[in-house]
Amino acid sequence: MSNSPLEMKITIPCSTEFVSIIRLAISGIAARMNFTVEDIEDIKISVSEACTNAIQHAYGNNPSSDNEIFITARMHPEELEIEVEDKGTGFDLGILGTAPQKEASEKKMGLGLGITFIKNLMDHAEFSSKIDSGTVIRMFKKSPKPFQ
Amino acid sequence: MSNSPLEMKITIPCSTEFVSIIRLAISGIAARMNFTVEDIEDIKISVSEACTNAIQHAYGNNPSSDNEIFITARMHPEELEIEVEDKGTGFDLGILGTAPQKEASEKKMGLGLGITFIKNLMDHAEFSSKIDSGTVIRMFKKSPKPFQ
Amino acid sequence: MVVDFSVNFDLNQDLPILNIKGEIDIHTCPKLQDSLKEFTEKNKSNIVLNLQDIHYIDSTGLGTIAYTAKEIGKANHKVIVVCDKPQIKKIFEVSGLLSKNIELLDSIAEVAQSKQE
Amino acid sequence: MVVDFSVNFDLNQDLPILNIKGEIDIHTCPKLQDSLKEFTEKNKSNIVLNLQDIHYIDSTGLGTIAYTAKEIGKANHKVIVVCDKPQIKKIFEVSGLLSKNIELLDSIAEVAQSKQE
Ligand SMILES: Nc1ncnc2c1ncn2[C@@H]1O[C@H](COP(=O)(O)OP(=O)(O)O)[C@@H](O)[C@H]1O
Ligand SMILES: Nc1ncnc2c1ncn2[C@@H]1O[C@H](COP(=O)(O)OP(=O)(O)O)[C@@H](O)[C@H]1O
Repeated sequence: MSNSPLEMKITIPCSTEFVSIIRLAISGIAARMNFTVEDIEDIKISVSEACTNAIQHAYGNNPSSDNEIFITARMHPEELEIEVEDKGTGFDLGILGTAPQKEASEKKMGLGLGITFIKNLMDHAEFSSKIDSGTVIRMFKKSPKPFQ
Repeated sequence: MSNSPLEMKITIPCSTEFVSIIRLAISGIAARMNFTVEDIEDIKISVSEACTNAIQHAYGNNPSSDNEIFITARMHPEELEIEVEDKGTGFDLGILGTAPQKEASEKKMGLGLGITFIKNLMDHAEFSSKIDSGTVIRMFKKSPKPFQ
Repeated sequence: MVVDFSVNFDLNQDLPILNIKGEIDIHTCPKLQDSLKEFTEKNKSNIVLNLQDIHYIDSTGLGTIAYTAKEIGKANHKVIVVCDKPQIKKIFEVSGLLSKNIELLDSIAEVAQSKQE
Repeated sequence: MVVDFSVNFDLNQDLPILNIKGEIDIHTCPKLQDSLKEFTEKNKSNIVLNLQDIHYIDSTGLGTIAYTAKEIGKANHKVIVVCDKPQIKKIFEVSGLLSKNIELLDSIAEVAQSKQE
């Protein structure tokens, strides 16, 4: 057996109906890793919010099979890592938490909650984004008992 | 919106624990396409059997993140197409249904039922396989009402 | 599994109740938005959102509830969310959304009670 | 969701009952194989497989049941599968597995009845 973590990759089009399917698949992975029901909820919401952001912001809510979202789940021995990547508009990470961003979110009926949830509900999250190139969010949650 | 069908792609390692996750994801897709509960069961089993075959036969039940299985669901307006591909041993399609194959299946505690299920439970299935290169199974099920 | 999403008004109660079933996310939220908009245009009163049959809500759902609360708050009305599922209650708490015009109660029975107090 | 898989013997009945819960597939099947092997090595009798709490079975599960039936069939014993879920019953039917020593009944109650007949 190779030493790299078991990895599941999912690619979905930028289309709202796929987000619940990602939640199903991610719950399945998390359950297999013996996460508690509460942890599974936290992971589900975080991944779901990242996908929702990609649909709403990266691709301007323009459902198309060309605009793809890439989700990768890596089952490390002691934690689950999930990466959500888009090749959309990207954004200036510096705006997060600032007043202009809050205002912009509210205009779109948002609350600036997506990233707040990810930061609060996961153990750790890393954001990277490049204008016109896309965004990658990597999030981590420690598993209750070592896996495998 | 582009004209190509919405497509969801999943890549899993050759490892038994991922098969139930594929079933979850595929049920989600089928439910979104308004398939009946009975049809969803048929699709679930067929896709699951194709993945099981890839794990057992293509990669000799050798769980590894290098041995990958590729599942693609294409949501056509009137049918769901699912492709299950492996890059494993491949096999001679001519053996299907023959006595030597039945015997070989039984040795491995199998019944030669996997492909029987796929053929019986889906509307249509296409098999292609090449020794040392891999196997692709494409299966189709008409949706009850046109999708989208 | 993917559960059907539905929104139904019950106007035969003390307070109008919106019964919501399924998962509230980016896909189903527009339906909820439409129902709430239709309601707030016609009715001027507090509103009860019954989330007892909801097993998932995300930031788009919370945004929609916050927007409704803001709208009906102009006339000093409030949104009463009914939900006893710990995972959903947690999301409301983490969101920091609960305020004097968005209230979270465990049961429909408590709505009547809180009215009398 | 992914449900836990469990196998439990109940030997305090007329016939030994194996209660199986969860999904039987390539991942969980080895556990079922081990339990059945352990059983058939120790016991010489008919066996009831209670699949009422099974919501999925695949060809590996059927293969395991067929193998057990073959083993205990040598001593003229049979496997009685109890299941009333249409989707599971359908799989048994499509498989062509049902034979004189693999019987499919709708309930545990029917097992006692079929014994008396
Ligand atoms: N994947 C993304 N692509 C482009 N912009 C993004 C992406 N994710 C987040 N953003 C930007 O960050 C802001 C904050 O996101 P979030 O916290 O989820 O709040 P909301 O979605 O409610 O606005 C968004 O309004 C958007 O401008
Ligand atoms: N993906 C695959 N790669 C290699 N061989 C395969 C694959 N799928 C099926 N086969 C071959 O076809 C035979 C029949 O498969 P199947 O009908 O599923 O029965 P069983 O798995 O019970 O043997 C297998 O025994 C195997 O030899």
